[in-house]
Amino acid sequence: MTTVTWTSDEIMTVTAARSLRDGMACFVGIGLPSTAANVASRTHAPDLWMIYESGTLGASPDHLPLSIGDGILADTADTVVSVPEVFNYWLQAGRIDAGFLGAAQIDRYANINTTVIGDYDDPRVRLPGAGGAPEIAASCREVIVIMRHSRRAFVDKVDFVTSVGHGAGPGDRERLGLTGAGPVRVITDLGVLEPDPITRELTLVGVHPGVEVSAVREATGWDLRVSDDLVRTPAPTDTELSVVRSLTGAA
Amino acid sequence: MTTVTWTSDEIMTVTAARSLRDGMACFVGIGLPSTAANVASRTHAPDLWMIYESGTLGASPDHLPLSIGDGILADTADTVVSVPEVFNYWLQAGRIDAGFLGAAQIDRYANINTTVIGDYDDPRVRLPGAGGAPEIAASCREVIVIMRHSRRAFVDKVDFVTSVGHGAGPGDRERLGLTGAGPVRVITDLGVLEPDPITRELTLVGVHPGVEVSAVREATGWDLRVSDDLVRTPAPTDTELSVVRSLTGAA
Amino acid sequence: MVVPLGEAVRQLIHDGDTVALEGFTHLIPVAAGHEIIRQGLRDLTLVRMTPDIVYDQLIGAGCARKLVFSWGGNPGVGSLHRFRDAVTDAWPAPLEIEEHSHAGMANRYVAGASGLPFAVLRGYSGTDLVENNPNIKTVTCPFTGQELAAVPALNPDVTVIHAQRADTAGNVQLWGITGIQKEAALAADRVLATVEEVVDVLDPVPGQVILPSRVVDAVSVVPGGAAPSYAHGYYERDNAAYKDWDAIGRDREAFTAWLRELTSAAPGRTAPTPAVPPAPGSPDAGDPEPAGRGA
Amino acid sequence: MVVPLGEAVRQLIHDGDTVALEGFTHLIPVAAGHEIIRQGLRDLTLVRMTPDIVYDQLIGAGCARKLVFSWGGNPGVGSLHRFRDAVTDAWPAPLEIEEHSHAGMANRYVAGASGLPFAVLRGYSGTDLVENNPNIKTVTCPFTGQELAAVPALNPDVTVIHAQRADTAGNVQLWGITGIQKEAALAADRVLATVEEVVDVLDPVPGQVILPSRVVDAVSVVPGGAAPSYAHGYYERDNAAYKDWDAIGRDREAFTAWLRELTSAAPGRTAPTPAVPPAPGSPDAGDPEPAGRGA
Repeated sequence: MTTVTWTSDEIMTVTAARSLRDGMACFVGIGLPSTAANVASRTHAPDLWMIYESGTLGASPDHLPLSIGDGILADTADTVVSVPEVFNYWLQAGRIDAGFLGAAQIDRYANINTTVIGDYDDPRVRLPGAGGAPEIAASCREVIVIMRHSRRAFVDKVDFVTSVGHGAGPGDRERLGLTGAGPVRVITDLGVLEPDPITRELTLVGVHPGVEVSAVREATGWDLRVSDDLVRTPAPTDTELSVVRSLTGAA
Repeated sequence: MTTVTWTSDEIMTVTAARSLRDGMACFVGIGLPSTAANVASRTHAPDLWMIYESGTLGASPDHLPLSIGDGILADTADTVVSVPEVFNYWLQAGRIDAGFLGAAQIDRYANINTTVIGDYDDPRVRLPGAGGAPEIAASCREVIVIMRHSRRAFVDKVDFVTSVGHGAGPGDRERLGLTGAGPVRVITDLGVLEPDPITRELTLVGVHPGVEVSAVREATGWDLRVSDDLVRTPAPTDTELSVVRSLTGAA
Repeated sequence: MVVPLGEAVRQLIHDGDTVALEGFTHLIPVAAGHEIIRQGLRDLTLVRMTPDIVYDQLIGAGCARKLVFSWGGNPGVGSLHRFRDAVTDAWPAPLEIEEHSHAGMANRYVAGASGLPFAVLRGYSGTDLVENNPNIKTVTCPFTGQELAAVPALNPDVTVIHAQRADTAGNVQLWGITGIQKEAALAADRVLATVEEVVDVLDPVPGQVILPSRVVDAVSVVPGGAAPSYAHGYYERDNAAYKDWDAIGRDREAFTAWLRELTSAAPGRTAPTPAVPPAPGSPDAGDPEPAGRGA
Repeated sequence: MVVPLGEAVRQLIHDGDTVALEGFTHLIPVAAGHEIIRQGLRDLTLVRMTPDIVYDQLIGAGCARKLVFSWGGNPGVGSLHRFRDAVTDAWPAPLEIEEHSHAGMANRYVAGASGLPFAVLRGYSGTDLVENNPNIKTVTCPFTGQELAAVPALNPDVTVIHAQRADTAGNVQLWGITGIQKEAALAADRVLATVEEVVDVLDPVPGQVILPSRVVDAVSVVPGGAAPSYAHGYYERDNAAYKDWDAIGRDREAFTAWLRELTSAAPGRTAPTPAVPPAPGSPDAGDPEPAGRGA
């Protein structure tokens, strides 16, 4: 048994940060995605170009914002544009390399629900809704999903498709006219899932230190396939952890 | 015979200036329209709000610009917006009260040609083209045309409809979905024409001091109707003339 | 042009109106929202891309019949519990909803500001939003044959914004994150701007948006009128107040107490002190919240 | 990123390309246009809302196969005689034209910048532009049934602009009348910006447009590169040069002499002295020019 010296949020954050390549334009949401992007820009990706949907292009906040519209984002941005402009001229035009999304539910084809749990007209739980997620899922060159692993969240079929992942399988994104590649990776507190190159079904490709495959399968609401090339996530480095903790105030 | 103590451009300019009411938002082109609007704002219409298609909203230049994009317009404007914004958010949205247009040709229904003389594919004279005129003619609440009177310019049918006046007569603007009232007045160096309320045909409603109706009919390429209520343009006042001349450098 | 807030709301907003109080995290017209609650307006169709706690308050106070929106949450904190309660349990009144994506809403305002009946975008394709919203259709490009999404123009009866400054003539100036306010204002029949201050001359500021006075119907001076959101250059976002709202909004009784305090306060009062202390720990820990999106 | 103009033009612009040199009276990339002439580029489809004297020069020099535009004139002066000569007498080469209104062109760039295949506007209805341009069609609003104009997106191979400044990272800053440059740049595959100067840090300026370096392919430092148009904050518009062009452009021999001088000048030279004196009086007095419209 591994001695865990980091939290599940920290391993998710570090793994997500590693998914970003230097020089990318990254559409950043609040919470773990913002932390992950800021970790990346402080470690291996100093030229990561962060866009928040409030219209701040090239923001480099010195602390984590609570909202996507905090003043620190405008203060540090290369430029601030209007909301129509960020969605039309930047996102829809295909200028964003990577987008981060969270989800209340995700299904085996990485379709995402952030709208309702239960029936739309008589919901059990009403969630905040779509925001910019449908367009991020449609138009970013690639999408990275970050969310905690549980059977309640990883479901065979989402209650509501807020944002399209890989639809019902191969060819669906093209048929729907979605220009980006869609979700290329789902990072959880247990491991990493990626769509199978052929079937587009989410497949376990990595587990975090100390996590058993059986635990991941147990936390997934469908019969999760496991890659032949399963890897174990390298432990967070001291540098990564100290950057994460300096940002989250957990230092 | 009246002793003419002003030029034909000056009487046109003064008459056009008088057509503008205080507080109007006026879409201004270069040349006589710009002079007229600036005369109005310096005489009876101090709150005239001048928009130039370069995106300068509320410009108040201290001298006449040569182009619609001179620096003096940006320097004195309430705000400068982009070209898509001036056309979409301001003109198309119906926020402009009055637009000034010139023309190479105008016909009896006040349709305007600024594109070609002769055949489009083999023109005798190639003119600058549409610019913003089609939208000004379509969307300003009212349009005022300023041009010199001649048989070559006032034709039964324009060679090319660049901007729609009253089409082929009553009901055409509505049928074409044009939101503004169209040309309400044509001001020339000889007099003033307005569309007949019923037939929409341009009718002579005023002649400038010293001008005979026969001269106007002679200079018009169709059988020009004359209003029963024909008026004679009041002579330019000393104030009007001195303002015009201070602007045009003819003082 | 410059009138007290109570008078401006009375003149411009009426029962049954479609009202957009816009602001994208920054410059949210909170004080104007509270005045709407105080005046007891009813049957409003509330419109906003990112309805947050002031919309939670308006909904909880029973002002709204319908909400048109794209993301309804407490930015960085979690859900809006008055909104949830209205949707799932019709408390205090049923709330009809029409929901879009951000790009859909933004382009609806753009079409509204442009005098067009609809806007075209790449979006919605394959989502369940389409079948639950009759205001999402498709249109075919006449040049390429591509099918794209179409949404109708949004033209509120009234748009309310908060800005840093106005001049005495009523020209309004805002800067920092300017969001969708320009389009929301230009799309509306009537515009109310609350401002931090009125000045003689608006010195130009980088990144500014100017709304010329001819598109503004009333300006009301309300210093702090965007709190607990912020006014760039004037005051910071009160993140604690957003976190504190969670416990109040979560509980009908706590909310009712908060509402009683708001409506008994003198007009012009911008925000009451939270009536209950925030709950200890992370109240949203058990909720299936999306982790990845803020407002 | 920062390269000499000759090199930038060689790298980014090729025979047969669709090239937009944009600028709405202000910040016109004249020096870049002259470099295109010097390099002898051919078969270009030239695009611009307001082709003015530098387009007259490019057309007269035989660089263009086609012109896509909305108003082709010498702003405040009159017609473009090289443009006229090419259209009416195919000199020095036939010139195909595709013409729009300003709103049509502006919205074509907006669609291009937005990754949409077409744009919708109220326009063209009832005009003869429709029947002479296959790129003007209609589309029906799926909500109201209204018929509106549709124009295809405009996506130049290369957009060339002139701006006041860039920083060493290649971020470009322009202000004053910013026209259509942002959309024209974002719509293009490649972007060349000539600038008055390169600075370490771009101090914010009211009314600025920033083009982030990731959408700019090359920056060339060309002080005075917009003359005889102007660069707000740097130099004024040379109105006399526009007036003087009339006599040169009107006459094939005078133009040919002007062209010879331009092409024999050292690269980087921004504008030759007029080769002939301007004609006395108003040269356009006999022309049926529209009196009411500028650029």
